[in-house]
Order: sequence, then C-alpha cells, then structure tokens
Amino acid sequence: MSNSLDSYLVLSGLLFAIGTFGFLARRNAISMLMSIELMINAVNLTVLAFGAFVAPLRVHAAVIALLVIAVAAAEATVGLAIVIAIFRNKKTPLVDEYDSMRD
Amino acid sequence: MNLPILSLITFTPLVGALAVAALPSRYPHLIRRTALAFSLLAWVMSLVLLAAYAFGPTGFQFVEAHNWIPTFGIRYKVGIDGLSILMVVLTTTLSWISILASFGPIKDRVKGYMISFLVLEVGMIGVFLALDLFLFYIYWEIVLVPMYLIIGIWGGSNRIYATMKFVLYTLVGSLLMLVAILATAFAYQVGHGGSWVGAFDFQLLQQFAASGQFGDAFQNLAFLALFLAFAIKVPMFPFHTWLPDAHTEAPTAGSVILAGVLLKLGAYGLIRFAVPLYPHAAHTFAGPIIVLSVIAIVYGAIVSIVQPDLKRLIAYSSVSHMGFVTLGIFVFSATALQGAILQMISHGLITGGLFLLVGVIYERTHDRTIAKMGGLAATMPVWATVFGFFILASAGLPGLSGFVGEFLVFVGSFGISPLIAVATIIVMVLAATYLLWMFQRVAFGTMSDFLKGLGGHLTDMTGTEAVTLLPLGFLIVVLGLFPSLVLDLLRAPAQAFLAAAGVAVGG
Amino acid sequence: MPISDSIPLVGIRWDDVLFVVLAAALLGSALLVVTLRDIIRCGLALTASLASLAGIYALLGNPLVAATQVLVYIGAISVLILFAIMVTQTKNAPVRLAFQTQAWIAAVAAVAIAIVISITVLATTWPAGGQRLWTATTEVAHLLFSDYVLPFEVVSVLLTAAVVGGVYLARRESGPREEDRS
Amino acid sequence: MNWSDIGTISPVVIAVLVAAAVLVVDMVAPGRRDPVIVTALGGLGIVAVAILIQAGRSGSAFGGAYSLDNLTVFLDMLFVAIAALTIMFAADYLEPRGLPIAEFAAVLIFAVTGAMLVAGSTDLLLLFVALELMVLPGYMLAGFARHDPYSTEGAIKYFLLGSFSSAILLFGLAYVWGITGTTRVDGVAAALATVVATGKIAPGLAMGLAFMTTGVAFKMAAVPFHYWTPDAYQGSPTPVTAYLSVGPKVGAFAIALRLFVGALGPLKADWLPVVIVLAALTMTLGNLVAITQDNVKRMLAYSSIAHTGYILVGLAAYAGGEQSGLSAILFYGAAYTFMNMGAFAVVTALQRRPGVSSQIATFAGLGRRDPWLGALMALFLLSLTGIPPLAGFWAKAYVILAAIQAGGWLTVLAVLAMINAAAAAFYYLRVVVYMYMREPTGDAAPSSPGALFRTGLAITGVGTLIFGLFPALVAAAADAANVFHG
Amino acid sequence: MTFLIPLIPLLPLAGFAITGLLGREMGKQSHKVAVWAVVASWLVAMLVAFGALSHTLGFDAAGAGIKLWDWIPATGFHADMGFFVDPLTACLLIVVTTIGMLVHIYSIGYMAHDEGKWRFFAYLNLFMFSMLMLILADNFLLVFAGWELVGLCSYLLIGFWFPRRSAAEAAKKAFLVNRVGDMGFALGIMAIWTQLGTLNMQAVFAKFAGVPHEWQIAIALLILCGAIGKSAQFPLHVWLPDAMEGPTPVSALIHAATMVNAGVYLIARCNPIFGTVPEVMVIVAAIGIFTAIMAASIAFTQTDIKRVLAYSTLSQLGYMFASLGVGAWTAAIFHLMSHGFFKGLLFLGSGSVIHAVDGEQDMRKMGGLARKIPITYVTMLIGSVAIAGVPPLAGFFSKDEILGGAFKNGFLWVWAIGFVVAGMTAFYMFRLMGMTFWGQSRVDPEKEHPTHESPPTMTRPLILLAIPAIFLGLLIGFPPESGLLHQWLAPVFEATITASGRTEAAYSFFGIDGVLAIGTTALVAVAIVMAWRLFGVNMPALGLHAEPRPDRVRELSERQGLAELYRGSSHKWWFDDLNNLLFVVWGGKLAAAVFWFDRTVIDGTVNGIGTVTTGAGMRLRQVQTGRVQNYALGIALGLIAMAVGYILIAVR
Repeated sequence: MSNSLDSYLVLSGLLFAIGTFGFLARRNAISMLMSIELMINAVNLTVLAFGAFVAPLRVHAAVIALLVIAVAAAEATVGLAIVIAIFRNKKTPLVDEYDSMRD
Repeated sequence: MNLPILSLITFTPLVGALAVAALPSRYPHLIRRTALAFSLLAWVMSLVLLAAYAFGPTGFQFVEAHNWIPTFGIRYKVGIDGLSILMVVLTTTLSWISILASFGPIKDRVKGYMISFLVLEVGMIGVFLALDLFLFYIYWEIVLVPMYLIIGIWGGSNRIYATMKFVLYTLVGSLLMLVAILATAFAYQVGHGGSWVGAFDFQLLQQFAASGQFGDAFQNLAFLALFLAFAIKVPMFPFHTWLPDAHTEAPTAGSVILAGVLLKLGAYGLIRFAVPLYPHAAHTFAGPIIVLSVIAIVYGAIVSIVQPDLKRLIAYSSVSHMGFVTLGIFVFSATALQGAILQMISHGLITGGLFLLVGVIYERTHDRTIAKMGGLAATMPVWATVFGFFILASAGLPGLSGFVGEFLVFVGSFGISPLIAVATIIVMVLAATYLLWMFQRVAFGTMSDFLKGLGGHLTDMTGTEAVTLLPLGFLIVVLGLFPSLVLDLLRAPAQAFLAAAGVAVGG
Repeated sequence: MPISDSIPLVGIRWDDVLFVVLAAALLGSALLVVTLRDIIRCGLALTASLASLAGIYALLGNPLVAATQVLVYIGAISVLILFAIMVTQTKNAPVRLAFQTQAWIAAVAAVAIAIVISITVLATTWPAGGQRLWTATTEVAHLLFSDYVLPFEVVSVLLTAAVVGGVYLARRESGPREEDRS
Repeated sequence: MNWSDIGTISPVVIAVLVAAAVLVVDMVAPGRRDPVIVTALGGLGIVAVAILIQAGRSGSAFGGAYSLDNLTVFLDMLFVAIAALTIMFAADYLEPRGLPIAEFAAVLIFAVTGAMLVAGSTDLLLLFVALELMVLPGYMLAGFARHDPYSTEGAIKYFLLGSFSSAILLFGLAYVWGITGTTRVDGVAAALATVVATGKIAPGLAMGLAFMTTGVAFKMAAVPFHYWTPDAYQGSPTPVTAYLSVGPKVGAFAIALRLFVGALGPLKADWLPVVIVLAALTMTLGNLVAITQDNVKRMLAYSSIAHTGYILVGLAAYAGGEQSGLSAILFYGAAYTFMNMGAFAVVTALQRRPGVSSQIATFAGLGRRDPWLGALMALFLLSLTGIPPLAGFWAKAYVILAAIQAGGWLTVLAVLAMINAAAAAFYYLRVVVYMYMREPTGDAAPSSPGALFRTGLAITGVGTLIFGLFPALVAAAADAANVFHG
Repeated sequence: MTFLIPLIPLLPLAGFAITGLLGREMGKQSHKVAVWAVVASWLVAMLVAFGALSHTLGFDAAGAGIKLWDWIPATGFHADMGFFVDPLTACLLIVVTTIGMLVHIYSIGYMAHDEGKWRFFAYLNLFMFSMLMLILADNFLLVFAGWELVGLCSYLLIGFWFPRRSAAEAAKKAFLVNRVGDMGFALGIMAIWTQLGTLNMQAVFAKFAGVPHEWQIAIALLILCGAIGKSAQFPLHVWLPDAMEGPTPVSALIHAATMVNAGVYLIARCNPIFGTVPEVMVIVAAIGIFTAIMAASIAFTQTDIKRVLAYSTLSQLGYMFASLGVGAWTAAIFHLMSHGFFKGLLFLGSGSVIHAVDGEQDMRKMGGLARKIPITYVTMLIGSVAIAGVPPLAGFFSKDEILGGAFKNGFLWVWAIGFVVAGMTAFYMFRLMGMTFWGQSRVDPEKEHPTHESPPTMTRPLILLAIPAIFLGLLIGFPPESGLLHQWLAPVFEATITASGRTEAAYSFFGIDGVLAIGTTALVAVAIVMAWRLFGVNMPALGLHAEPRPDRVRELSERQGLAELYRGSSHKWWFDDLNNLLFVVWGGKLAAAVFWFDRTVIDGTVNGIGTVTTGAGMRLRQVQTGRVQNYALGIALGLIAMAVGYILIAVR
C-alpha cells in the first residue's frame, strides 16, 4: 500500500476534498484560511508522491514542494493581514457577514 | 481632375465640427452661422459634383482609394454612381436645411448640437460614398452616435426611452452586419489563396459574387444579417416600432434627418450591398420580403389613421412609404427600382418638409396632439397652405414627386405580379384618409380651446421657416414634373443592379 | 540488525502500517480542522495534520521537505494562524454557528470532488515504478540553485512584497477613518 | 545563471529595483508624495526602455524557464503602461484619504513585476510563482483603503477565493507535471503531443486539465468563476479597480497563452469546447447582470466579465485553428487597457473627494458640469460599446474576424458575441444618458484633478482614439507577437 | 395651330399661380387675373375647337396633338407630357371653357363679400387647369394626373368654407370616395402598360384588339371603376350630394357641368376599349340606369334645393352611362353637353335664389319667389323645362336620343327604366319650381324684406346659359341622329360602332323614334301636371295657376305602400348610414385594432425582449449573494462540472 502511487494520490485527493469542504462550509475567515492550507498541502503531497515514484521527477518534486511551501507562507501572511484589517472594520471574523456588497 | 472632391465633401462638415468646437460656447449665434456655413459649403460642393458627374456610363466615378489597414486589405475607397450622388445631394440639402431650421428651436447647448449635426452629416455622406465594406460599416456606425445624442439631449419628454430604443435596435442589426461583412471578406480571402488584398473592396467582391463563388448557404446567412440591419433602418415591418418613438421625441431637425436620410441608409444598403453581393439569397428571400413590404405599406397606413400625435402619424406613414422602396427593390424590375429610388428621394423631401411644418406648430404651441389643434387655416394661412401642399405630395398627388416614385413601383411590380399592385393600391385611399383627416382636424374647423388659450402666440410662418421649406417644395414640384432629372441618373445603376441580381436566375 | 520489513505475524509491511497510521492521523485531524466548533482547537488540529503530513513526506523519502514542513508550517504558519485567531476572537460575541447554512451542499460537493479525484486516479495508469525513491538534500540544493533559481528568487520577491503589504495592512495606526460610499 | 540570463530578464530586475527604490525613497523622505511618484514613474520609464531595447530579440534564459520573444515584449510594455497609468490616477485619489503612495506604488510595481514574469515564463513552476507574485499584491491593493469596510471586504473576498483558485490551479499543475514529467512548457507540449499521437488522453490528465482551466478561468473572471470580480472591483479604491480590471486580467490571458497555447497546445481540440462554453456563458452573464447595475464601478466590473468573454472568443478561435485569434487577444488586451482604465479614471476623478459614491446618479449632468471629463467618459464608453472608429471596435472586429475564420461553432459564438455587444450598449449608453441627458442632482461637483491625473486621462483618451484610427500600429505588433516560444 | 393647345390649360394655371401668390394683396380686384385668364383660355379653346371640328387649322379628322416633353422616362416605363385634340375633346372644350368662364363671371358677384375671394378664384383657376389637362391629355397617365387634380380642386372648393365642420367632412368624403375609384383607374393604367407597353391613347386604341380577352375585360372594368368614382355612379355616388356644402358656383361648375362628366368622357374616349368587351358595356348600362332611377327617387323627397339638383345630376349622369352602355356614344356626349349647360344654369340659378334669401337652402322656407327674383325665375324655368325633356329644348333631344338608342340597340330594360326616369325627372323638377317660386312665401320674415334680385354679374351668366339650354338641341342635335354633333363625332365613334355590328338606324320621326318621342313627351307632360297639382304653379302668361297642397302630399306619403318608399327615398336609401357603418365605425375599429396589435404585439415583443433581458439580469445577479462561501460553492460546482466535462471529452 505504501509503495503504491495510487494510495498517496487518493490520500491527497481526500485531503484536498476535506480542505474544500472546510472552505465551503466554515464561516470563520481563519477557518477558511486553514482549509486552504490543507488544500495546498494536498498538492504538496501529490507532488512528493509523484517524485517518490517517478524517477525523473524525484529531485524536482522536492524543489517544487519547498517553493510551494514558501508561496503558501506568503499567502498566509497576506491573508492574515487582510483578516486583521477587516476585523478592525467589521468586528467579526465571520466571512458570511461580510456581505455589504452583493447582487 | 485629381481633386479628391468626394473626400472634400465628406470632411467639410468635419472641419466645420472642429471649427465649431473651437468657438467659445458663449457665442451661440456665431456657432450657428459657422455650422450653417460649412453645411452650405458641403451642399455647394455636392452640387458642383453633380454638375461634374458624367451621365450615362455605368460604374463608379471620382473613385479615390488609399490603403488603410493593409493587413486585412481594408482601404479608404470612395466613389459615386448615379444612386449615391443623388443620396449625397439629398443629404447635403437636408443637412443645411435642418441646421437652419434649428436656429430658433435649439437654444440650449448649441455648440454640442451643431457639432453633433455636422458629425452626423459626415457619417451620412460617408455611408453613401464608401466602396469598401469596412469603411461603409464604420460610417454606418458613426451616424448612430450623433443621432443618439440629438434625440437624447435635445428631444422631448420621453427622449431617453426613444433614443435607447433607436440605438439598441440599430446596433443589433448593425453588429450582425459586421459579422456578415467580415465573413464575406473572409470568403473572398479564402477564394484568393489567403490574400486579404481587396477583400473588403465592394467592386472586387461583387465580381467575386457575380462569378457565383459565394456558396448558397453562406449567401443566405450573410444576406439575412445584412437584410436585418438594413430592414431595421428602413424600417420594415415588423422592425419599425423604434421609428414612431424616435420621431416623436426627436427635435424637429432630428426628425427631418431621420426621415430624410437615415431611413434611406437602409434602403441604400439593400440596393448597393445586400442584393448585389448575395444575389442568390436575395432571390430566395425576395418573396417573403415582398410580402413584408406589402404588409408595411398597408399596415403603416392603417395604423397612421388612428395616431393622436402629428409626428407619430408621419412616422407611421413613413413605414408605409418606405414599404414602397423595399417593394421596388425586391421585385427586381428596373422600373420599380427607379421608382423606389425616386421614392427614397421624394420621401426625404416630403417627410422632411412635413416634420419641419410640424416643428413650426410645435414651436408655437409646444404640443403636437392632433385633438388639441383646429382652425389653423384661419390663424396661420400660409402655414396651412404649405402644410396642405406637403400633405398632398405625401398622398401621392400626380405632378408632385411622390406620385412618380410610387407609380413606378406600382407599374414595376404590376409587371411582376398584378397581385402585389392590387394588394397595395388601397394605400391610395388609406394615405388620403389619414392625411386629409389629420389636415382637417388640424387646419379646418374653428379654433380649438387649446389654441385659444395660447392667445396671440400663433404667428404665421417666419422668413427662416419659409426658407427651409422653399427648396423642398420646389424640388417636389420639379421632380414631379421632370422626374427625368433623376431617372436619367438612375438608368445605369438600375441596369447594374439588375445585372448583379440576375446572376442567380441565369440572367 | 535490520528490523524486518513487515510485521512478523500478520505479514503486513511496517511501511504500510506507518502509512495507514499517518494517513488516518492526517485525515482525522484534517476533518477535525474543518468540523470543530472551537477555532483554537481547529488550529491545533491543523498543526497535528501538518505534522502527520511531515511524517508521510519522510515516508516518501523526502526528509528535507519533511523538515521544512515542520519548520515553516508548524513553526511559522500555524503560529501565525493561532496568533490571528487570538486577535480576532470576540470575547463578548455569542456562540455562533461554525458552519454555513450550505454546509450540506458543501459536503456533497466535497464528496463529489473526492470521488472524481479518486476515480480518475485509479482509472489512470501512471508511468510510475512500484518503489519509493530517496531524495538527497544535496541534489535538491543543486537543482534549486540551477534550474529553479529564477522561481526561487521570485519567491523571495514575493515574500518581500507580502511582508511590505502585510505590514501596511495589519499595522495599527490612528489614521483618518474615512468611509467611502462606493 | 549567468549574466546573459540577467540581461534577458533585465526589465524584471529593474522593476524589482524600482519597487525597492520607492520604498527607500519613502524611508528617506517619509510621507512625501512627489519623490515617490518621480521615482516610480521614472523607474517604470527605465523599465520601458529596457523592454524596448529587447524588442525584436528572442531568446531564453534560466535553462528555458524564461523566454524572451515578441509576446513578452508586447505584454511587458502593456504592463508597464498599466502600472504607470495606475500610479498617475492613484496619486490624486490616495492623498485626500491619507493613504500612503509609497507602499501603494511599491506593491503595485511588485504586482506588475509578477505580471511581466508571467508574460515571459515558459516553466510551469515559474509561471505559478510569478502568478502568485502578480495576484498577492493585488489582494493587498484591493484592501489598500484599510479603514474602509468596503475595501477590506472586497480584499478578503478576493483573497479567499483567489487562494482557493490558486490551490485548484496548483493541484492541476501538479497532475500535468506528474504525467508529463517536466515543468518546462516546451517539454510539456512535446510530451502531450506524443500523448495525443497515441490516442486517448488519460483521465488523470483530463482532471488536471479541469483543475487548471478552473484556476485560470478564475483569474480571468470567466463565468462561473467570476464571483469575486464585482465585489472586489466595487470595494477596491477606484484606481485599484482600474488596475485590477486590466492588469490581472491581461496577466491571466498571458497565462492562458503560455499555458494553454504553449504547454497544452497539443490538447487544444479537448479544451476548445470548454473555452467556447466559458466564452458564451461569460459574455452573456456579464452583460445581463451589468444591465441591472446602478453602481458604475460594479457595472464596469460586470462589463469586464463580459469583455473576458469576448477575449475568450479569440482563444477559442485559436483553438479552432486560427492563429490570428492570438493577435486578437493581444489587440483586445491593449485596447481594453486604455479604454477601461480611462473609464475608471473618470470615476476616480469624480471620487477624488472622499464620500462621493460611484452610483450612476453621480454622473448626472457631468457633460455640462465638466465637458472634458464628460466627453472623455463618453469616448471610453462608446469604445467599450464597440462603436467605430474607436479602439474597442477594432478589438471586437479582430476577435469576430478570427472566430469567423475558424468557422463552425465559432461563427455561432461570433453572432452571440455581437448580440451581446448590442445588449451591452444599453448599460454603457445609460451612463451617457446620465451624463448628457439628465440634469445634475445633489452637490456632486467634480474637483478638477491634478496635472498628473490629466496626463493619464489624456494618454488613455488618445490611446483609445489612436488605436481606433490607426489600428494597424497595434495590430502589427500583436501579429508579430502571436507566434511565440512555447 | 396645335401649338396653341398648351395655352388652354396653362393660362388658368398662370392665373392660379398669380392669384394664389398675390391674391391676398389684390384685395377687391383679386378676381381680375383669374377671370381674364379663363376668358383668354376660352378664346383659345374656341379657336382650337373650331379647328378640330372643322378639320382646319392643322387638325384633321383624327385630331392632332403636341408633345411637350418626356414626363416619366424610366427604364421600362414611359409617359409623355403631351396634349391631343380631336372632335370629342373639342366638344368637351366647348362645355368646359364656356361654363367655366360663365361660372367665373358669376362668382365675381357671388363671392364679392367673401374674405377668401382670392382663394376661391385661385382654386377655380386651378380647377380649370386640371379639368382642361384631363380632357386634353394624350396619354392615360396624364389623364390620371388631371383626374386626381380635379379631385383635389373639388376637395379644396367643397371645403372652401373650412370652419364649417360639415364642409370639411364633405370635402374629405368627396376626395376619398373619388380615390376609391381612382385606385381602379390606376390599376387599369398599369394593366394597360403591362399589356401594351404604351400609355398613349391613340396607340393603345390602335393595338387594343391584340390584348387577351380577359385582360381586355379587366382593363375595361378598371377604367369603369375610375369613371364611376368621378361621375358619382352607384355605388360611389355618395360623395356628390354632400359636395353641395361648397359654394354654389362650385356645384355648378364642378359638380354638375364639368368634373362629374369626366367619367362619361373617359368611357367615351375609351370607346375602342369598351367596344371590344360587350359584357362590360352591359355593366355600364346597368350601373347607369340604376343610378338614374335611384337618384331620381331620392330627388323626390329632398327639401334642400341644391340636394335636389345634386340627385338630379346623379340621375342625369346615370342616363349618360346608360347611353354609353347601350352603345349610343354620341347621345351620351350630346346629353353631357346639354346637361352641362342646363344643369349649370339650374345650379347658378339656385345660387341666385340662395343669395336672395340670404343663404337659406331649405325649399320649405321658400315659395312665391317668382315675383321677387324674376330673372332667376325665368332662367331656372327654362332650365327645368329643358331638363324635363320638353321639346324643343336641349334636354328633349339629348334624352330622346338616349332612350331611342337603348330601344333600338335592344336594351329594352334600359329604355323602360329610362322612360320612367324621364317622368320622375319632370316631376321632381317642377316640385322644385313649385316649392321655390310659386305658391305663398314661407320665407323667414327676417329674410323676407331684403329679398332682391342678384347683381348683373350673376344674372347675365344665367341668361347666357339659358340660350344654349333652349337652342343647343336644335343647333347641334337636329335633325336627330344626323345633326351637327353626330357629324363632328363620327370620326371618334365610327370604328367602334361599326365593329359592334350595329349601324345606327336612320332616324325616322314617323317610325319608332317618333312613337318613343311622343310617348316620353306624354309621360313628361303627365308628370309635370302631377307636380303642379301637388306643389302648385303660377304662370299667368300661360294661364296656369294652382295652389300647392301640402296636406295632399303628406297624405300620399303616408299612404299604405308608399310610406315605405317615401321613408327610403328621404333617407337616401340609407347609403350614407351603410358607409358610415362600414368605413367609419368598422374601419375605425379595424384601424384601432391594428394599432393595438402594433403596440402590444409588435412593440410589446420588442419591449418584452428588453424586459426579459433585464429580468434575466435581475435573476442572475441574485447569484451574487455577497457571501464568499456561496461563491466558493459555485466555483467548486463549476470545477466538478468542468472535471466531468473534460473526462467525458477525454473518453469520447
């Protein structure tokens, strides 16, 4: 099982789906941010799984994963800054209450 | 003569517009006169052109061609034949008349108005001169904007609805036409080994079409697109409902140009482009189009009878009168086609005059409701007489221009199928009904309470107003008695049209 | 003395056991992240799932990434998130629903995505060997600074930009509070 | 990495340095406006020069990760112009609101650097990273008026959905990479060509394609992935909206060119139907909803969705076998940049004084109150409508022509596009109606913008006109750029 | 001398132009130009007519023409601007210019006090121009032009007193009903062109035999249609009585003596056409004779003096049509001429009467006027005797030729009805005379006192017209069927008559013709006496005196069997009501319905598209809830759809 690419890919798929669910279902901005982190990690899992099983991709996978982690960090920084900024304005972290612009 | 006279005529009003734009808006009189001067200049030049035009030979004269967008073979190419020169002269004539007629009524934002009008003139002249399909399209769209502004800014109370309807309706048609034009050029390009050279050139395209190289299915689609665009502009039943609204709300001069020239753009497009480029499709759809034209003629007249508003009545009568034009085009008879073109001109003169006359009344009463009028023949005898004259011209009285055009269409279509003439001849009575009844209610009888309430403001026509109407009346009589002036010019275009249209039926 | 590859009695490979345990931990804690009511616990669950993932990375023969995962994610991002949670917690706010009204549809959509991914993964024949490969750190470093030097530099610019903007946005400052009606 | 590589990406390097210089200048002279603007615009000027020096050359750097070709030059110039115009429009807007120009300019230039990298990247990983560099600053710019609830609300929506879509895109990229075994665009294309040659494509690849398409469609704001657009556009400070409506959009199409045309080109038969459906949905929904809007910013947001639809027609035309579809995309991007930024600039001018809304009523009587501003707005709106001889008309004509040349379903799409364009006239002209056909209401007198702003307005106006009168100028460049390294 | 022909219409046209443009400034003299123009025209016309009838001055038996210019030279269509004069034209010229001139002179007095006198004379001149163009035209299209123009003048003149609502209504009605007929005429012209390729009359007649028979019938019917409209034959007769709203000289000139004859003229002119289609000739005869008796029956009971004359005109025109229909071409023209003079006389006389009683037109408020306006009385008496058909006045000869022609050409039913109508004519004319001139005065006391004879400008034309009313028959109609007129018109009708296979039997006073003439005369005498007995007579010179007996009239009108007829007659057989119902009520409803269709269905569709579009936009914008999670869900669903789509594409 642990030597099959399929199982890792399915695992990452499940993680991605869980992240998606969290993103769709949670109300709190930070919860949604965490869900996105789960999804990005699912991608990294996919990348590393490919790297571990497809010889030519071996080293590339690690590089990609590292860069993705860095991008995720940057994304998280920006996201949290925005969350803090809007919290100052709206006094609530619940994203579904940010609906002053609609239609 | 290498003078680019066509371009000069086209861009004289543009120079005028720039000149007006440069004038400070606190001198409205100066602006008005400048605009008039440039429109008169364009008019004089168009008359010179008419004088220089060689009668007789087929083909285009004074052709100018310059590369514009070589990538696609799009060129600035203009030229005239008997049809276009008439339309250009009609345009320049009505333009200065309209500008002059606006001197009094337009008091607000004169500068913008005059710029709009001059740009409008550029577009209209350009449409009639363009021999490159793309150029034609561009002028076609240029016409739209100033008219949109003229109705929307200087129009009546419901002007925004009317102008939006006008623009949207026209745009739907013209954008589909753009698709068709591009497709046509592409078909030409494919037929010429992928070279774009000449792909938008009307003359080359027509040769291409004449050699039967546009497929039938393609022709049908392209023709329908062009037809829709032109039919909306004409406007043909059932695409006509923008017209009453636009006419009712437009300022007087706007209505004059709308009826006098803009409606002709559609008919011109049908004659110049739609039929010669897609002859097979034109024959395929001729039957339904004739039926629509007949419906338009009778329907427009019937609806006119019950109109409560002077302008609306004239607008619906335009639907009826323009029905003759489309009918005359699609029966494919030289007689009917000449009649149709004559009808285009005479409708421009007559309806233009009628709108000017309604404008005279509107200036004084600020109302156009027929029911509120009455007895004007007693208070404004000169106006009533002139109004009566134009009404009779509109009713197709022999000896005036309207009669010749309509009769030629009648005779031409009678030769194709007597049924058409029989179905439409009733309009002789219907037209007289709505026109005379309207005239009776407005001019005859005793003065209405509404008019009495206005007191002594009902002065008869002023000198300026008379000057605007005089040339129209003169031309109506002259063309009624000596239609050969126009018919001689039209012989060659009519032959060319039939030759182009005849391809699909084997000559 | 090397430990045998598989569990002696059952015959299941140790790797597989480890994988199953880590996968279960990963999915379980991920589920907790998206379902727990208390957002602080969510944050802790996230840390747990990221840690499990680091284990899987190690299992996949990528200790460098696993280490980075621990350092960057658990060390930095999670802490950042927990910090943000602290900042944005409203003490006096009543207990509110953690889930949107559309949670059920979201669940269906997520399941659908999971099914789509799983089916396509299983239906695809991958050009893959059946053996996990080990990745040496030096190779990674070499590649990173040759073929991938440009993305690497770009990421650094990205981080700079994020810091510049992030600091500006999150900075507490008594500026004019002009509300624009947009 | 060697000096020639640095030379090849010199515009990008210079751009980063300019961003840094802006921050340094602000540190040296805190809160001063003019030095920052001079630095930023001057720096962008240098970047432009650097780009122009490269014009006509081609080559690649960093082992094929970055490629310099006509497309790169064309798009880079466009991005620099966007950045410069945005700064010109922003200065007058930010100042009365007490928002710092330095951070704004720096973040903006970072974003544009990302966009420029996107334009030149021929490596999937670089493409993703560059994309993030392009959009992340965008999120921050959207929330730049950080005390304004609308601005921050728009920003968080933009950010959350943007990150979501980035994750989706990344997931797709991972699969394509896993299947093709390379991140280089040409390598991917070569691998996919063999896949196509051998027959069916694997389900895994199809899924990767789906995720990637979704991600890119989101960045373009194609329906049904457009949801972020209206809210982010409406909430953002208006100069930012101007930037967002063109910068990331053109960037997204740059991705489409590099990724779909370059890397996924061999699969174009597979993604063609998807693009057709997206294009049809996008322009129709964008226009239909735009018709109902009373807020000009929001209306222009929906209209930008519709324009995405038109541009997608060009992409579809390419996939349908017509190379000129790509020129059409580029021409459209350039024309759209000028007319749309111009339109937003007029909105910005009106909103220069804080507290002025972008409701359509604000425009009432503008033609009389400020004839020049009104005339310019009318020009931009007519161009957006597609009235000749303005830039927007040629843009549409190019796209339609390409679609017609491709034939088949694309002809239908062309017709649909034109019907849409007619419907769009309704809402564009509605603004003209307010400007010229209604009397002003309230006190919404525009405060006359500064010289810099007026220069920007003049550039957009002249651009809209020149592109319209002499489309061949841009068309030639677009044609040159339609064949690129990929 | 053919170059003089254009002068005949152009002189009045010039008069119209001058009077129309400057008339208002000319004030009291505004009639001068107009009158002199017509007088000059009359002189030229007489010269031309003399030439044409005597085949001198450049005219030959077939006539002569002059072409002015190519009027409509289109490809595939051609019409000239040209004139042609032959004996038939000449006869019409005599009637039209003479009566026209006299009416002009008469109008000087009649309109002396009207503010719009200049306008009136301008219109009259325009009418003269139009009418002359109609009869002089050498091609059908030009005839049609004149045809329409006289309709226009009729419109203008009927509506001359436009503030009167009834005048305006009547004017419109006249124009519209005429146009109904004109539609047919226009179609006929088109048919002629498509069948023959020319509109020149002589050319058409020469080639007409070659046209397929069904087209011959169609063309004849269509021309007949036009003639019916202009000559107010059933069923298009409804406009003529209403046309009496116009000033009386107009009634005399247009609606009795000239314009209404245009239909008769047209059919006579087209005798080569009608001669080839006997089946249409029967229709002509039937319409004519039916109109004759119907109109006469209505004239019995009308009380408005001008309306009686109007119905009388209808009736007499019916005679002419009947005459044409039975092939008595010359007789029709003969009656046209004689009727033109005596009916003109009667109308002008009635105008004089009305003038005398200050505008009163109701005969029940007249009576005993013979003494007060003697010249009018005498001249009108002459007219009445002439129209009644008392020998040897003009009406006797012309009417007798018609009846004789009908009888001898085998149209016994036409003769029988015509015979009855002759009696009816005499009766209603003497009813008119009795009610107006004899018996006791019933004039309003207020108007009684100033009653006086009209000025000489009015009475002199009466006298001048009375002369032909008396002598015309003897002059050109005697001996019957070989008189001067027959000699004149022989070249015009000979060919047709020969082709029809009939030779006009020589008139035999002591044969059948004499019997018919005596029979008719006897009937007329009886009818006159009946009228005297009922409505009175007072002719001391002849020793005739009888008091009117209104009670007897009332009793007769209420008698069983007659009451219904009386009611029908006095309601003009309900034609106006029928027209009102058909065209005003139902036609109005139709137009309103079509307009409703235009607004709701066609424009409704257009606006509906707009509404649907906006509605769709409104629906779609609700997708934008403002909540990020909803958006994300949308993206996720889109993603799933996209994935499914791609997978489907991949496995297809």
